[in-house]
Amino acid sequence: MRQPRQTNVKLAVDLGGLHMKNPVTTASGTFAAGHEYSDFVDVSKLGAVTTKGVSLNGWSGNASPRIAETPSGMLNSIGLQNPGVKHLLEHDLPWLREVGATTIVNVSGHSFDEYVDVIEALDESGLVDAYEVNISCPNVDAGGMTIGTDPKSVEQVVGMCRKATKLPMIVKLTPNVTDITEIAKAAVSAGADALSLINTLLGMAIDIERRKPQLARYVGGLSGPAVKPVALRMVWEVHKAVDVPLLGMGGIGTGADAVEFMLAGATSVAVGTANFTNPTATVDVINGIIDYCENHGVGDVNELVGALQ
Amino acid sequence: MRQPRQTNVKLAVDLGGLHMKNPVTTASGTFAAGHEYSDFVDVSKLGAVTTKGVSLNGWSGNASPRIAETPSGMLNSIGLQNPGVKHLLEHDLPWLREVGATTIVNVSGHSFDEYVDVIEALDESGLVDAYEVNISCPNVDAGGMTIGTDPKSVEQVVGMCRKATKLPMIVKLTPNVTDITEIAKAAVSAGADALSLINTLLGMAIDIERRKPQLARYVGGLSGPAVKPVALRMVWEVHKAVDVPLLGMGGIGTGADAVEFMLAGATSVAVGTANFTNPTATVDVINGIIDYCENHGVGDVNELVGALQ
Amino acid sequence: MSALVNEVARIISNEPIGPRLHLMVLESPTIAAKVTPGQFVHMKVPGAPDHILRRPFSIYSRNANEGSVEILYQEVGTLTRFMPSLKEGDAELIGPVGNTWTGARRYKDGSCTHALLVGGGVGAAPLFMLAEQLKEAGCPTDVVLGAQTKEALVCRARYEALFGCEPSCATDDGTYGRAGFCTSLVEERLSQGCLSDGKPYDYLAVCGPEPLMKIVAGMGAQAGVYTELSMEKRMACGIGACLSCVVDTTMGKKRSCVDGPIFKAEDIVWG
Amino acid sequence: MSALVNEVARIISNEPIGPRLHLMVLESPTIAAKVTPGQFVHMKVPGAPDHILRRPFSIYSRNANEGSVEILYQEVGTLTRFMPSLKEGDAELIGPVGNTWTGARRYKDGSCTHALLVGGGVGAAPLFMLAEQLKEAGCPTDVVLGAQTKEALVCRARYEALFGCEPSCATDDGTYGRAGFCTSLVEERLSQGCLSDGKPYDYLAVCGPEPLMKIVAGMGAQAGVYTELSMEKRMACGIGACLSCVVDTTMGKKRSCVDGPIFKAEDIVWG
Ligand SMILES: Cc1cc2nc3c(=O)[nH]c(=O)nc-3n(C[C@H](O)[C@H](O)[C@H](O)COP(=O)(O)OP(=O)(O)OC[C@H]3O[C@@H](n4cnc5c(N)ncnc54)[C@H](O)[C@@H]3O)c2cc1C
Ligand SMILES: Cc1cc2nc3c(=O)[nH]c(=O)nc-3n(C[C@H](O)[C@H](O)[C@H](O)COP(=O)(O)OP(=O)(O)OC[C@H]3O[C@@H](n4cnc5c(N)ncnc54)[C@H](O)[C@@H]3O)c2cc1C
Ligand SMILES: Cc1cc2nc3c(=O)[nH]c(=O)nc-3n(C[C@H](O)[C@H](O)[C@H](O)COP(=O)(O)O)c2cc1C
Ligand SMILES: Cc1cc2nc3c(=O)[nH]c(=O)nc-3n(C[C@H](O)[C@H](O)[C@H](O)COP(=O)(O)O)c2cc1C
Ligand code: FES
Ligand code: FES
Repeated sequence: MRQPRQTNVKLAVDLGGLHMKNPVTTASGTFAAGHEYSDFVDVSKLGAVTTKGVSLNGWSGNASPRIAETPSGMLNSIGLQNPGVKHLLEHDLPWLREVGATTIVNVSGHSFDEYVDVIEALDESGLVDAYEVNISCPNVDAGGMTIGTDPKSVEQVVGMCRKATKLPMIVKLTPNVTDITEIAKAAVSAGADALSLINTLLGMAIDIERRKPQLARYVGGLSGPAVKPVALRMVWEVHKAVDVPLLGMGGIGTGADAVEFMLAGATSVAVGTANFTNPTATVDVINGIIDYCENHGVGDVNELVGALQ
Repeated sequence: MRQPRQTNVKLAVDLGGLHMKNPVTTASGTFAAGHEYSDFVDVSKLGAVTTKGVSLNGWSGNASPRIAETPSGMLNSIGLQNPGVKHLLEHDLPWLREVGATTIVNVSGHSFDEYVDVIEALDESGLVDAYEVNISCPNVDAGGMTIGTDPKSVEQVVGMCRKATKLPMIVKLTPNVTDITEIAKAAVSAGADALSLINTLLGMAIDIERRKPQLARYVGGLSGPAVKPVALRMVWEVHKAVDVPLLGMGGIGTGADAVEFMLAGATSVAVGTANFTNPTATVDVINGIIDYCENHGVGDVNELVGALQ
Repeated sequence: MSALVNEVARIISNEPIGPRLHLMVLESPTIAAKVTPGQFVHMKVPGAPDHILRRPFSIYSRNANEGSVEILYQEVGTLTRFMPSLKEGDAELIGPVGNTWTGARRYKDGSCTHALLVGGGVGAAPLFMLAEQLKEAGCPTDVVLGAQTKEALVCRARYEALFGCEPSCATDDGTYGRAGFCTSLVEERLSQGCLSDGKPYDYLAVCGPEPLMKIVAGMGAQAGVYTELSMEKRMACGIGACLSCVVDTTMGKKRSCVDGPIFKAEDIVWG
Repeated sequence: MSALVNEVARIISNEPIGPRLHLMVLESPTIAAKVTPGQFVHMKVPGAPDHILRRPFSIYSRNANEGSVEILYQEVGTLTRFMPSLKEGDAELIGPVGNTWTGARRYKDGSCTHALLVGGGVGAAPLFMLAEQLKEAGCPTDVVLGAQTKEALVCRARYEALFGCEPSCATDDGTYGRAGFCTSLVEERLSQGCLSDGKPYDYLAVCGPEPLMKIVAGMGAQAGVYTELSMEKRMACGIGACLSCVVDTTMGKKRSCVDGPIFKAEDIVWG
C-alpha cells in the first residue's frame, strides 16, 4: 500500500471551504468509493476521495460494451450506473469515514429535483465533506440535452442545490461547449464554491470488421492523456474568468501533469483514467508534486496556483 | 515516390460536385501545396491536394514557439501564415495543375469580405477545382470570436462566398462548439456543397520548468490521433443531420482510420498531422483503404459511406 | 478475496506455440504464490505507451517455487499482435484477480463427484489449473477441447500428461479429432457420462468464445448439471472500481473482474 | 536541394559518451551518400508510439562506404531521455534535410581564406563535417569548443585528430581549458587572428545554444567577419511544409528546416 512520502513542503489546500491535506483527489467514477484501490494506496492520505456519481434510487447504466481504447485515451459509456444514495450512505461513506478519508460525493440527477433529493438525503449524515455536482448528465428538465451546456439550466440547478446544503459545493463542468467561461460564470453566480473541470469529451470509435460502434451506446466520454491539452486550456480560461478555486482534471497521471494544471490555475487536481493504467497513480502524483516543489524551492503548493508567466 | 497500388476496387467519389479519383486528400496546412511532399508521394495520384489556408494579402502568422507535442497529438499556433493569394496563383496552383493534381484551395479571411475577395481573385483562374472555406479563423466581423461558432455568422459568410463562385464549395467546421449539427445546418442552408470536419480542438500545454506556456500564443489547435474519437463522433452526428457529403479528418493515419470515418458518414477523408509522422501517409492511407475493400468484398468505396450498423 | 498486488514482472520467455498463439512466462512470485484456478492478471504491456489500458489474461499455470506464471495468449487485436515482439522487458501485473472455479470445493463438500471441463480455443488455458486441482483431489474429470486446427490445439499435450489420457478433441477443419465444433463432443459426454465409470457429470466448467459458452450452458441446463463459465468482458480498472466489465445476471449487472470472472451459468442473462 | 528520402535506418550502436551525451550510429546508406555539412535527419524514434512528432538531429559524421551516419545527442526532454534505452530497432530518417555551411564554397571562390568554427555543447557536432571539408580543401581553420565540464567536451578528440592539434577549449567549471564561457576564447581568436599565420578570419561558423550564437554573432559583426549560424527550432514536418519552425529574419519569416538550418548571422532578427 503506497503512501505519500515525508516532506517539509506545505501541501494543504482549501478548495472552496473544503480542507484537503494535499491537492490530489480522485476523478469520480474511476475509483468507486476507494475501497477497491485500498490494496494499492492509502486512501486516507489522499487530499480527498471523490466517489462515483450517485443518484437517488440508483441506475443500471448502459448496455455493454461500455469502453473502448483510443490513442492515449479511452471512451466510456458506463451511463452512471450506481446503486443509489442509500447504499452509498450505508456502505461506502461509513467506510471512508472509518479509514479517515476526506470525502467528496459526486451527485447526479435526471431531473433538477433529483439533484436536490440526493443532497438532502446525504446532508445530515455528517459523512460528506463536500459535494461535486455533476451537471453533465443528460437531463429531462433540459429537454434531454446535457444541462451543463446551457447557462440558464446551470444557474437553475446549481441554485437549487445551493439552497439544499451549506457544505462546500463544487460544480463539475462539461467540456463539450463553445464557451466554458460562460457556463463557469453561471455556476459561480448561482453559488458554486468551486468548479471542477473537465468531464469527458464526447467521442466515438468504430469496429471496422463488424461495422459497428465500439460502444453499445455509439458515443461515449473520452478521457486520459489525449484530452489533457483541452482540459488545461479550459482550466486556464476559467481561472481567468472566475474567482472561485478550481479542481482540474483530464489526463493527469504524473506530478508534472498536476503541476501543469496548478500553474494554469487549479487549486487541486483529480486523477482518473490514470488509475487504470497504474493503480498507485494517486499517490505517485502526490509524490511527484512533492519532488517538483522540493527541486524548485517551492515551500507551499499554493504558490503554484495560477503561477503561469 | 510512393504510388497507390493497382486495384479493381472503384475508388472515385463525388464530394459535392468535386470529382476525386479516390477519397483521400490532405488536411490544409499540413502539406503546403504539395511540392514539399513530392519526393515522397505522387501528389497527382491523391484524391486531391488541399492547400494551406490563403488570405488576400498574406499574413505573417504567430510568434514562436508555434508547436508542442502532446500525448498522441500536437498543438499548433501557426496563425495562418501565408504569402497571399497572388503567390498561390503564380506559383503553387500552376505547379499543381502541371503535375495533374486535383486542387482544393483552403480559404481564410479576417473579415467576411476578405473571404469573398480571395475567392474572386481565384475564381477565373481555372486552377481551382474546389474551395474549402475555413470558418475557424478569429474574425473581426464576428467580434473577434471564431465565426464558425455562431450560426448567424456562418450563414452570412457562407452565403457571401456562395455568391462569389459556382465551383464546389466545402465549408470547414470548427469542433469547438456545443452543437456541431447546428453549425452544419447553417452552412448547408447558406449553400455549402459539402462540409469538412474537424479543424483543431483548442488546447494548451505548459513548460513546468520555465512556468511558461509551450506556445508563444498560449493556446493552439490540437490535432493527431488523440482527437480522432471526437472527430469521428462529429462526422457521425453531422452525417445524420445534413444531406451534403462530408470530408472527414482528425487523426487519420492509416487505411483503417479512414474506413472508420467513411463508415461514420464521410465521403472522403483528409490526412493531416500523420504526414509529419510518416511522409507517405497519404498514399499509405489510400492503399489501406484498397486493402480493406479487397479483403471485405467491397467493390466500390462508396458502399462504405455511412454504412455503420 | 486476498489482497491484490501490482507486481513488476520480468518477461522470462515469450514464444509462439501455434497459429497466432503464444506462451509468455513471467517472473511474478507474489502472484504465483497466491493464484487460484480461474483467476487472471491485469497486464500493463510494456513498450506500448499510447495504449493506456491494461489487458486481462488468465493464468494458464504457475510455478510457485520458481515464482513464475504462464499465460497463453492469442493474437486478436493491437496489443496481442504487438506482444510477440517483446523479447525482454518488465510487464506490470495486477493480480491475482477474480473468483475461482468451485469444482474442487464442490468435490470436497460432495456436491461434485464427476467433472467435465470444456475449453474452446484459448479457453483451454484458464481451465488447466482447475484440472490439476481436481486431479489432485481425486475427482473423476473429463476434458473436451475444441480448436480451429490441429496446430491450434496447443493445450492438448498438457492435459494428456496430467491425466495420462487424451482429452476429447474437435477441430473445425477436421485435422485432429472430431471434425466440427466441440459441442457435439460435449453432448456425447453429457449423454454417455464420465469416461471412467459412465456416471453422470454433476459439474461442468466452460471457457471459450461466448457463443460456445452459451450453447454448452444450454446443454448443461438441459442435462441438469451445475455449470460454471468464465466471462470475458473489456476491462479498464480490472479491480472492481469502474463498472466497465459488467455482465447481465438475474441479480442485475455484475462486474466480471471481481464478481467473476466465474459465474453460475444459470445466473447469466444472455444478450 | 537534392531529393529527400525517408530511410528505414537500423540502429547499429547507441552508446553513452559523456554526461547525458550519447552517440548513435545508424545504417542509412542513401543519406550517408548524400549528406553535406550542416544538414540534419528528421528521426522517427522507434518504440515511442505516443510521440507522433519526429526529432531533428544533425549529422555528426558519415561513412559513405559503410553507409552509416552518426548523431551525437544530448538528453534534454522526453525522447532524448528515452533514446538511450534503444539497443536495437529501426528508426526512420527523413534526410538529408536543409542547406549547408558555405565555408568550403567560399574558400574555393576566395571569399573565405581563414575560418573559425565555434561549437557550444552538442553544437560541436554539426560543425565537424565542415571542419573536415575545410581541412581537405586546405583552408586554415581554427576551432573553439565550449562545454560545461571536461567530460562533456566529447568532440575534442576528433577535432584534434583531424587537425593534429587541440582545439581551443573552455569549460564552465574550469575542469578543462579556459574556465568560463567559450566566448572569451572567441574574442581572443578574433583579435589575434588565425593561429597558423595571425591573419584575420573572414569566415565564422557557430553552432550552439541560441544565447551563445547571439553573442558570437555580435562579435563576428563587430570584427566584420562573415558569420553563419545553425538555428534549431521545434519542427513538425521537417521538410518545409508546415511553417512550425520559422525564424525571424530581415526578409521575413524563414523556415529553419529547409531555408536553413544555416543562416547568415546578419539576416537574423533576434527575439
Ligand atoms: C478475465 C479475462 C481473461 C482472459 N484471458 C485470456 C487468455 O488467457 N488468453 C487470451 O488470449 N485472451 C484472454 N482474454 C482476452 C484478452 O484480454 C483480449 O484478447 C485482449 O485484451 C485483446 O487485446 P488487443 O489489444 O489485442 O485487442 P484490441 O485491439 O483492444 O481489441 C480486439 C478485440 O478484442 C476485444 N477485447 C479488447 N479488450 C478486451 C478485454 N479487456 N477483454 C476481452 N476482450 C477484449 C475487443 O472487443 C475487440 O473485439 C481474457 C479476457 C478476460 C476479460
Ligand atoms: C536542425 C536541428 C538539428 C539538431 N541537432 C541536434 C543534435 O545534433 N544533437 C542534439 O542533441 N540535439 C539536436 N537538436 C535538438 C533536438 O532536436 C532536440 O533536443 C530534441 O528534439 C528534443 O526532443 P525531446 O523529446 O528530448 O524533448 P522534448 O521533451 O520534446 O522537449 C524538451 C526541450 O527541447 C526542445 N525541443 C523539442 N523539440 C525540439 C526540436 N524539434 N528542435 C529543437 N528543440 C526542440 C523543447 O522546446 C523543450 O525545451 C537539433 C535540432 C534541430 C532543429
Ligand atoms: C469509467 C469512467 C467513469 C466516470 N464516471 C463519472 C461519474 O460518475 N461522474 C462524473 O462526474 N464523472 C465521471 N467520469 C469522468 C471523470 O471523473 C473525469 O472527469 C474524466 O475522466 C477526465 O479525467 P481523466 O482523464 O483523468 O480520467 C468518469 C470517467 C471514466 C473514465
Ligand atoms: C500545422 C498545422 C497547420 C494547419 N493549418 C490549417 C489551415 O491553414 N487551414 C485549415 O483549415 N486547417 C488547418 N489545420 C487543421 C488541419 O487541416 C486539420 O483540420 C486538423 O489538423 C485535424 O486533422 P489531423 O488530425 O489529421 O491533423 C492545420 C493543422 C496543423 C497541424
Ligand atoms: S474492469 Fe473496472 S469494474 Fe471490472
Ligand atoms: S518543420 Fe515544417 S516547415 Fe519546417
